[in-house]
Amino acid sequence: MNWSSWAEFFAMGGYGVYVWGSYAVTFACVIGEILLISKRRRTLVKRYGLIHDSVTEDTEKTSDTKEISDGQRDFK
Amino acid sequence: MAINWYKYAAPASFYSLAGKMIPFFTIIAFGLLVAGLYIGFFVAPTDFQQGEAYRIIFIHVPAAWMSMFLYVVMAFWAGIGLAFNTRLSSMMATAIAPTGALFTFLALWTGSLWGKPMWGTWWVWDARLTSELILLFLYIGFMSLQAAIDDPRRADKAGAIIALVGVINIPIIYFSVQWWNTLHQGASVSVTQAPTMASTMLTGMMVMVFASWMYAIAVILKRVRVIILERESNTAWVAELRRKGAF
Amino acid sequence: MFFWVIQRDLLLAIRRRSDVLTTLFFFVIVVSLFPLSVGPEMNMLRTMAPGIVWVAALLASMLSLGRLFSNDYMDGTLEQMLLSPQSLSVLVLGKALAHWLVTGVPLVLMAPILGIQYDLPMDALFVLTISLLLGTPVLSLIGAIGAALTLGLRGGGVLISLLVLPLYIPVLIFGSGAVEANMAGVGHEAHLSLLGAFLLVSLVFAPWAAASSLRVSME
Amino acid sequence: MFFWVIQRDLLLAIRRRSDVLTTLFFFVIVVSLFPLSVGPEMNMLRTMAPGIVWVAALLASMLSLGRLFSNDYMDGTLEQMLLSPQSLSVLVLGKALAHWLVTGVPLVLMAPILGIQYDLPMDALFVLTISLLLGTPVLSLIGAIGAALTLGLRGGGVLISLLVLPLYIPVLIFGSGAVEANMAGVGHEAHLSLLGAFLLVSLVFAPWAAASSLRVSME
Amino acid sequence: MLHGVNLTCVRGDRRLFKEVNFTLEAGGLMQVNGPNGSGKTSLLRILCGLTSPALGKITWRGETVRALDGQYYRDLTYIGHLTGTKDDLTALENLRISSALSGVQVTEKQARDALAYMGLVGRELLPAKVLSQGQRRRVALARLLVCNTTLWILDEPLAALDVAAVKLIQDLLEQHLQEGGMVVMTTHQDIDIAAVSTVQLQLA
Amino acid sequence: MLHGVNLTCVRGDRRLFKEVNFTLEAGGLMQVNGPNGSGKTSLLRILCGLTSPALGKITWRGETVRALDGQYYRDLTYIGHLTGTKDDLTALENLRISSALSGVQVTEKQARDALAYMGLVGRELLPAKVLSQGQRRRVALARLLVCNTTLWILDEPLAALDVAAVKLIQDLLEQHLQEGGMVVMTTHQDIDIAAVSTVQLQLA
Ligand code: HEM
Ligand SMILES: Nc1ncnc2c1ncn2[C@@H]1O[C@H](COP(=O)(O)OP(=O)(O)OP(=O)(O)O)[C@@H](O)[C@H]1O
Ligand SMILES: Nc1ncnc2c1ncn2[C@@H]1O[C@H](COP(=O)(O)OP(=O)(O)OP(=O)(O)O)[C@@H](O)[C@H]1O
Ligand SMILES: [Mg+2]
Ligand SMILES: [Mg+2]
Repeated sequence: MNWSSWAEFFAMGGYGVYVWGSYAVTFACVIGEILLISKRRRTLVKRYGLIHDSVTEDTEKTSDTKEISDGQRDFK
Repeated sequence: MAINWYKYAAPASFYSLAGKMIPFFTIIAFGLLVAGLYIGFFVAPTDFQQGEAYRIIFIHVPAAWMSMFLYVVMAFWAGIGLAFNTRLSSMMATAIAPTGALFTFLALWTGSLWGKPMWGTWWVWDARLTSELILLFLYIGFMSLQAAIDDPRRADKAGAIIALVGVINIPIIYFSVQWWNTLHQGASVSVTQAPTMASTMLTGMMVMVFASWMYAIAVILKRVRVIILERESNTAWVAELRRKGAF
Repeated sequence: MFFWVIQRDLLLAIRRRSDVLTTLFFFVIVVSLFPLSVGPEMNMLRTMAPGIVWVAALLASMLSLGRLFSNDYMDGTLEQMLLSPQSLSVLVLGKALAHWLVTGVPLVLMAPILGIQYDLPMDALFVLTISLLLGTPVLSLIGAIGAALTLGLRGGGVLISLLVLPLYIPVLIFGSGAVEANMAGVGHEAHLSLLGAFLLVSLVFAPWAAASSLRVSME
Repeated sequence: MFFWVIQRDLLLAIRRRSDVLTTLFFFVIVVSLFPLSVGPEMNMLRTMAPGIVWVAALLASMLSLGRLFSNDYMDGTLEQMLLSPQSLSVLVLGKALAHWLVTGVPLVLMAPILGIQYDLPMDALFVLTISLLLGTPVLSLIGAIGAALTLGLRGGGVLISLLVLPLYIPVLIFGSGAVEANMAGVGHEAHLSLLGAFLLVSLVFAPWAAASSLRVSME
Repeated sequence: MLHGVNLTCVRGDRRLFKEVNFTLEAGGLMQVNGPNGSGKTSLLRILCGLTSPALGKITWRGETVRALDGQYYRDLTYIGHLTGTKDDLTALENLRISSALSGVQVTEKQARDALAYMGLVGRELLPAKVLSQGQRRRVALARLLVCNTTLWILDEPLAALDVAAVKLIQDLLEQHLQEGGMVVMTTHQDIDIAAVSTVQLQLA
Repeated sequence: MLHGVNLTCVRGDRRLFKEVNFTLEAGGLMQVNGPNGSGKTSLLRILCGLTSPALGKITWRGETVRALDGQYYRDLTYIGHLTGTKDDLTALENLRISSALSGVQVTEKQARDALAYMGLVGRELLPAKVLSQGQRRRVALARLLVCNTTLWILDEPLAALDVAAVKLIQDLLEQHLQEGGMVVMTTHQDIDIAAVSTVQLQLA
């Protein structure tokens, strides 16, 4: 065992800033990466949840003729 | 529905396979990480030249190795995707890039933090450092190009071309930088290495390298699953998943 | 109106995040090229650093000028802006400000990190950042005049440089001068207050000049 | 066919003389900015000279890349080229060569004059010119890949830089290295022959890679 | 209200038209006809004040257009060959922002309705660059629905539009004219628009 | 000669058309009809091999188009929404160079004749940027007169053209069809072209 106390451990022989700076940023990045992927996935799943009901219509969407005639409702 | 099942089969089955593999790699990565950190901080002795600062090695070297290794893997998958038009391999390449860039950044970051106490400066224009910096640019170029293109098919192919051109260039860059630097002999410092590395140090380092690999695999699989979902959103099998709510 | 312009340009920039990032990385890459080309001696690099960072900032800001009006021009939006009841100068000021937010601010934030690569002392890093903070908006404002004048001319991209670089020179001299003065221990206040003066003057005159240039270019 | 492409691009360049001139002036201005920004010490400037000239050449050549395909893309000519019975690689080679003739050659001719400004010895001037003569075509060829990949992407101009600059680095290192080696009395032959090798390799591969990129971009 | 007096347009060494005079009253439609290259676009740009005529002047409510500036532009909507549609913005954003730039704030609801009227339901959130030629023009023309200007100057508004859309535009113009608006337009297609008064201006 | 088999086109998350089949023989005209955004342009680009279809294939003289490449392109002339007219080149240079790029060398005399036929006498030496919208399209269409390809694919060739020019193009197409050529075209205008056989392809 190299360390006689926690303080010594955190001091890292005077190089604490450098050593812990490296490790802290590394773990921050790793955790950040994981969180970002999870977030990307959650937004995706949420979006799918929203269009859940329109699945059939969504996959069968072929052209817009119908939509155009729908669209001709009075405006002004 | 005239959707070609053959084409969609691969990502669909890979999606669930990857889902099963992720926990496995995550657990191994975590175990190795704990072991590596334990060896690194509590078993490995103090270096007689560098004091405790050398303990940065346990993340610096894995990060530096992974950064280079992942680039090659990325270019490989991208090339396969370009040559055989297999979408899954292109998605793999896309998924690898951010992790590769992350490791490159970490190599630079930890290297700088190591350099300050050892060399007295955050940065020198040393050959190895410079080529690592260029590697970061290559990753970023790949990612920005893909981000700038909306059509995924085009993004895959364009990314593949730049990745392959980059991979041809990496040795050229590496050697030219080496030559540029040594010809000049300006900077008196270079990456110094502990003369004889204690075997526990080496063990700790290698354990951390394996931990990084496992982590990279897990995280890349996780990302590739999201990418598959995004890209295949209008296929029957995703619709099926959606109906069941079983992502 | 003014805010609509800024909001619109920022929206476009967000939609195209890569634009912002690529200007930034262009800056980073140019700064990193010099050691490769000049050689790695630290002492020499340190002396060159303020000059290089400033020249790179200037080039990065200049290169993105092309986009300031040309997209709006090509798709006819600019015609619509000329036909807008609002004052054109205000529109131009909005566009220049959005340009600075999108290209200038990231450079300012990035500069200290690059300074570290050149081993600049803490003090000098601070002055470098301040000088860029005062100087880059001037670049965007003056650049707007150049962009307006070269609108629709083929090869505009490089023509802008030609028109605008001479006007950038004072900013460059005082910007890098401030850092060098600081490193030489001479005091950088005079330089910085001159930069501030440039900023005020260009805030007042540049939008108006750019608006007139736009009208000329669109005839 | 090949010659038609070159002829056409040269014709366009002549019709738009300003393009050629502005690339050249950009080069001149960047080189001349440095003494302003770094300070006037002659010894230091002399050491920096090859590096600066090379970086400026690289930036000048890079900036004009945007135009390599984008005009043809926007007005539909490129579509026609893809539908041409001729091999696309040959067309691309033609365009890259025309680009070099229009942007590279003037730089090569201008470089010695700028070298004199930095007080480079005769010998070094000669090596500088030769290194540019070998290196600039490589820049145009590699640049063609970047230009093809970023075609039609907004912010393409700066994205090109990002893609292409890392690939330019070896050319930069050996180009400026040749001059520095000569000035240090070490001998520049190795550098120059490496530059020659780069040229050959890129002559063979770049048109092909750029042609594939074009097909991808036009999908 | 809109008068053109003695307008002459010279492009290069060619005089496209000379001494063009016209008067357009409330509810009036002016159709500018002529073969390709006869100067229709040039005339329309002159009317907008984007180019100045070689001779002659334009007045709006009795005052010279050049002197009015902002005042005139508050009454004017111009849609030319180029439509000012941003590739990267969605149809909805394009409409809202282009309206805002011409001084009209449009709520999301209004903008959606306008797009729906133009037959773009389901396309509101697509970036304009993936829209078809005709859809892009529809987005541009949707501005006519949300602006409340008197004078519309339209350069070939029907280009690239399909039959249904042509009918829509025709209705829209007729309604605008009925309400006392004014329209200046060019087109190579046959179209019959009912107006209080119609001026047919034939160029060369 | 030109067969489309089971063509399906997907853009974004939308399927524009599916299972489109057609056969075009010598002398045949195919008119692709459909409202804005129905996928006409997309189909034409697929026929040219500029985009690949999601499913299905195209054969030319019995061979798949992707495999033919240069061979196919020797028989094909495509004129799309964008015409490839260079702003800085004169009409004459534009015509000669665009022909040369598609593999046909045109003498100055031939080019002048073609431009004259398209009604551009006196405009040959003007740079394209000063030409009117319709004149630019005429320059682009002049290529049809000098190329000697069999298959013409034209996306809204009549856009921006005046009545006289529409007649010219109609005659030109009829002559080409008479001589055994093939034409695939879209248009929103009414036009009646006599052909050995006419396929009307209605999209959605
Ligand atoms: C920003 C600064 C740095 C960067 C970018 C960097 C980059 C790299 C790279 C790319 C490698 C892998 C090279 C290979 O395996 O061939 C590496 C390995 C290594 N680096 Fe660094 N480094 C930096 C700073 C430092 C510092 C300051 C030290 C120690 C004083 C150091 C010590 C090491 C050691 C011991 C290895 C392992 C060597 C080997 O495997 O042969 N590095 N570094
Ligand atoms: N510099 C110049 N020299 C000679 N003629 C010129 C010059 N600039 C423009 N022109 C001519 O001016 C005319 C411009 O026409 P304009 O664009 O107004 O036509 P248009 O009536 O809108 O035609 P279209 O129906 O084709 O849109 C063209 O005939 C063009 O040839
Ligand atoms: N990424 C996307 N997401 C959804 N829809 C898309 C996407 N890209 C293209 N589209 C749709 O594809 C269609 C493209 O149509 P295309 O240009 O082929 O139409 P067209 O028949 O030529 O119409 P026009 O008559 O207006 O020229 C448009 O309806 C467009 O909205
Ligand atoms: Mg017109
Ligand atoms: Mg179309």
